[in-house]
Amino acid sequence: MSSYPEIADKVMGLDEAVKRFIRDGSQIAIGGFTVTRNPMAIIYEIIRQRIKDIHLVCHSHGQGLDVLIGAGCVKRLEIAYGGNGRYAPTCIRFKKAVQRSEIEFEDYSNYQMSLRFLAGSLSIPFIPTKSGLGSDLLNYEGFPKEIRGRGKVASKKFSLLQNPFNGEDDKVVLLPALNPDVALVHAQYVGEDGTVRMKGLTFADIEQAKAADIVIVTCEEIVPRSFIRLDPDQNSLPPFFVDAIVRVPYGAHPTACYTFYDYDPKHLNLYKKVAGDDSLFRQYLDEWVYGVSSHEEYIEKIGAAQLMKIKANPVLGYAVGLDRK
Amino acid sequence: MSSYPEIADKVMGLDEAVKRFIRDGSQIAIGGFTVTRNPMAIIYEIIRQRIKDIHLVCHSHGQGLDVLIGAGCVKRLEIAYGGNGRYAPTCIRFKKAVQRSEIEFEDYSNYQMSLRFLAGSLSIPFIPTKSGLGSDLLNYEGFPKEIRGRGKVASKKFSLLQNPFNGEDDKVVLLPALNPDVALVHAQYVGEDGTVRMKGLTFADIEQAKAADIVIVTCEEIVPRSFIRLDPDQNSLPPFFVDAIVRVPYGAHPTACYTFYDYDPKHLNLYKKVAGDDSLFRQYLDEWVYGVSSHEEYIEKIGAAQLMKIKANPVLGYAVGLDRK
Amino acid sequence: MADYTDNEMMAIGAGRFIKDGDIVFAGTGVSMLAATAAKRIYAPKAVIFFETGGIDPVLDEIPMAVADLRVMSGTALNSGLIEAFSIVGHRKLHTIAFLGAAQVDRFGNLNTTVIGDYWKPKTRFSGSGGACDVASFASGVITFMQHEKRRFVEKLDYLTSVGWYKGGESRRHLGLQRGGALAVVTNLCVMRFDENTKEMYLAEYYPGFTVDKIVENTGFPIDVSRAREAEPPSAEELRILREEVDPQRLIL
Amino acid sequence: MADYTDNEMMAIGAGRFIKDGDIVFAGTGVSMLAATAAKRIYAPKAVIFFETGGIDPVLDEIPMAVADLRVMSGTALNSGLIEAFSIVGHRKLHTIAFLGAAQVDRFGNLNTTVIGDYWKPKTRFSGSGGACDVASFASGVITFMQHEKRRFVEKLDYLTSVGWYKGGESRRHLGLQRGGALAVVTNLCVMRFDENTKEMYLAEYYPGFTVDKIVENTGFPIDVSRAREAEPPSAEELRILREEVDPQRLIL
Repeated sequence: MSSYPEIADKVMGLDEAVKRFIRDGSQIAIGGFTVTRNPMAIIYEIIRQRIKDIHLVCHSHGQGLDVLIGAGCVKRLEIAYGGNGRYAPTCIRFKKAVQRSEIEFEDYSNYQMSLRFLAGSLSIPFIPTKSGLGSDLLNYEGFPKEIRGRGKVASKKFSLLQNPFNGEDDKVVLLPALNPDVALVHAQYVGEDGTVRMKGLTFADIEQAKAADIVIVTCEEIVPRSFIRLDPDQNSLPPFFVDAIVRVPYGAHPTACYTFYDYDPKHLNLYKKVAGDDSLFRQYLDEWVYGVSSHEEYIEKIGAAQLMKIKANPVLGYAVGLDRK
Repeated sequence: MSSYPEIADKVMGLDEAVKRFIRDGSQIAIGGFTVTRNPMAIIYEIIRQRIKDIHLVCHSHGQGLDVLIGAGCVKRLEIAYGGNGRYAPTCIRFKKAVQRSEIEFEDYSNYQMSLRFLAGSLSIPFIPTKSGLGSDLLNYEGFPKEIRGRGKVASKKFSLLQNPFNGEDDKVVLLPALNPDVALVHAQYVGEDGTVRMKGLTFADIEQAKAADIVIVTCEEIVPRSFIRLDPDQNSLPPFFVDAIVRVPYGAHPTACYTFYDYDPKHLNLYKKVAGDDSLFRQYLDEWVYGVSSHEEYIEKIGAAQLMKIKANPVLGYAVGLDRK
Repeated sequence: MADYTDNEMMAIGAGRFIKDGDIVFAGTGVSMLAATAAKRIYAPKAVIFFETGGIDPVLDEIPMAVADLRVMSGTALNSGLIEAFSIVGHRKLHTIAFLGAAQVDRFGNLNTTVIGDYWKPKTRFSGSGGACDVASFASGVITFMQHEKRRFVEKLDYLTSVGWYKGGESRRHLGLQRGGALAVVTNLCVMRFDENTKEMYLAEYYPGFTVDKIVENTGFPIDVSRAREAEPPSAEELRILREEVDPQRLIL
Repeated sequence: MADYTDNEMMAIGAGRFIKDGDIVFAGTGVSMLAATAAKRIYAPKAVIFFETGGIDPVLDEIPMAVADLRVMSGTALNSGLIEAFSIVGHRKLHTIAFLGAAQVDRFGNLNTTVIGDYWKPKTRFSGSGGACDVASFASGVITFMQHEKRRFVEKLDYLTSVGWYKGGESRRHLGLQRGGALAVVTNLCVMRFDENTKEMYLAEYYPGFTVDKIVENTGFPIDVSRAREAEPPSAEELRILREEVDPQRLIL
């Protein structure tokens, strides 16, 4: 069936990837950062399949986080930042969900969350930092006591330790490693051998993927083995970390994908308008998520004219002169 | 003087780099691994300037380590491995120095040393691992008690901790961070803006450079800013970590430099022959290090015919069909 | 009243703090303007970088988020979050961070998390992001604020990012080895911190604003004895800001 | 005597342990032959990688060190040491490591550091390198040894790399969650470890060698009750080894 024999057992559609690897209650890490390289296509598919009770682990996320929460898929959230740049200084559905006590949440900082993914990727149980000393991040626990130490919830938010290598009073914060059930990552390229190449900033995507039990990579394009192996210094993940590969051009829309397309100001402004109103937001989901049967159909709704506007200059990486207001 | 105005204050000769940044007793990390990308040219210059009492911190090193020890520059060594592939399963001068109690040494493993550099690069005081549990690495301290906690010597070789996030009896080894005085790295390219690009495997070079107070980069070539900035995903170190840049073609000889040249079997076999004999080794140093006034002169001694033999295929990265016996 | 906006005065006021060789950590909004203006006007050898990992981008167009593709274009290096935060705290670098906040207290501690009760908040904000981290590690932090009484408070609803903590030596006693709040730049003035007590004081008020107005809009007592009028932005500063930094007027 | 060398038999004997999907950690020398042979003969979907960070190289020429440029050519990824060691221990991968050693004990613990006193050694070796790490983390370790009494010892002069530690459940009690010694492949035979006691036993002796000779050359008592003669390398196995794996005869 697949045109890529070497990875035939890994290449699949969005629907199969979600069916096979994502369960109600899964702990999920999503790649990207605020308005860039969110794995939107598979997030929409998760919503369409009405996955529930997700435990989302994020550093700074925007569109993907917000639409998942808005659609009611998220029960539990570990987060450093929910925002979408100028389009939503605080993510709108995230804000509502916290204010209405609709989700359990635990606050960390970006570095703390990134270090927790790093620790998970290195198979070490925790990692020290000085970030957070004196902050209320260490005074308030978001999660209720009764869920501590269950499933993928850490037994403690953090632990303080006296640095054993320093005679002085020198405290460090130990952060528990994260090992999500699933990491969702959108990449520019996957080779026919399963090697992943991301271009531009990689955020904590690589640490998230290595920390996870299952890695689903959506990509703009599947490229020949000969190409991806010609300069392996540029590659991001070896094939054996990848469990599912889904080719989805524009799979990060309306967030950006370096060298392919910019974020879509028109769609993000539309989202901003609807997200503040429960009824409008339901209509938005009906129209843009539940109401489309595939990502191709979604892209068709965006329309060729808009795709041309956000098309990135492949050398500079972004859409030069794009009207971003 | 320099033809690179943007980095004029950083570009200098080997002699100046050593004079300005390396002292008797400095703690030094060297880049590369066994037979590859050792910063040999600057190591030879260190020997020529008769720097003493170096505290060398290594993971797996070969030629650079061995010649520095053989020349009597090293007082103290933290090491995982001293070997040179098939040319010296155990580095010969290193072996002699330990057997004759001529140096202080402390054994770690490769991962332990790499993690210690990583911790140093992240400005965290220590890092946990499970590697070493049950091993004599945790039973024997190499360094004498009286130097512990002085200068750059860690107060303890390691510390054991009960994992505070796990109820079970779950011990982890805490390793102290390394922050060397100086890191010496040989790279293929430095941009005219000071950006460093290494090709092929990077070993722990990047962590070592970020962990160090001073970074000296020797390179095969200084390349235009427009080249190094065209695809910054490929770069290894930003300019602000680099304190000195020395252009030294063949600066890693007789070790290899991916896409430029292979290791030099003829020279490594010569070294193997002389290293086992004190008198022959002194003659080797006289001829190849003290007796040459510059790396250009050293390369002239190697000769064009040999350089042609070890020349790498720039696409495959190594010298195809090289007689490596 | 002079012919420049609040954002322009703030960007220039903050940008003037930057010196050649500084490594400047920029967030979104005004901080993006201030960092870019600083590099183009006062400190051409400063390096602008972002928590997302983009180091020294060209910035031909102004980014609207720290993950904007424009922070990845023409950089020295595109790396990741861990690398970026380890740069902020690197002991060999002098790093200055620009942050924004919902609340600030007299010691320059910041809240970007929540107004009201933490679990049942009146208003939830984005959260720390990298703010707590850079506040912990940078050599100095400059914070942008709208100058309102409800934002300059006696007690933060949530302390997201540590400034001078409880004043005096308390920051160092926490175990944070350097850094602290350098300035708070508002739409009315520039506040700085006393060298010993680490309490906020009025350093410069912008032309057209009175010291009284600033005191009125600050929710805790401030020392105004060292206040002087700020230099207004020069024509050249404004030209660069308008024509080179943000010609599309996305933030200005 | 059959027409193959010790190294050939050892490479084939060890290579037969590798299964499709295994992630194979290879060192220098015979282990390089065994890994390459395994992939070309028994397990085409195995992935060979090196502690230096080279993952799945083409290996048109055999590397003579783990930092040889040939481990960087045509790989899936060129990374670093930290990445490589985190792969060895990754819970979703089945990783098999090939190691060499100067001494081994009955529980498969290894010494690659020193003979004699640690501080005043008779012979100093290269040290752990990555051996201690992969012995701690890999799903299984296969060790290559020259079969001599002074190398198969009751007590190691230095325990560099943990096998089954003190036998039984002792490895797990150390806190090492998986792995252990899978086999010791020598120039005479293949040794394996009892499922319960974790003691070394003779599993297969090569054609032409007697059980007695092996017992004689082993410095501790071994169970030989499960010994059987090994399958000699086939003509095809030898052809691949000689013509494809190491045509330059650098290691063979």
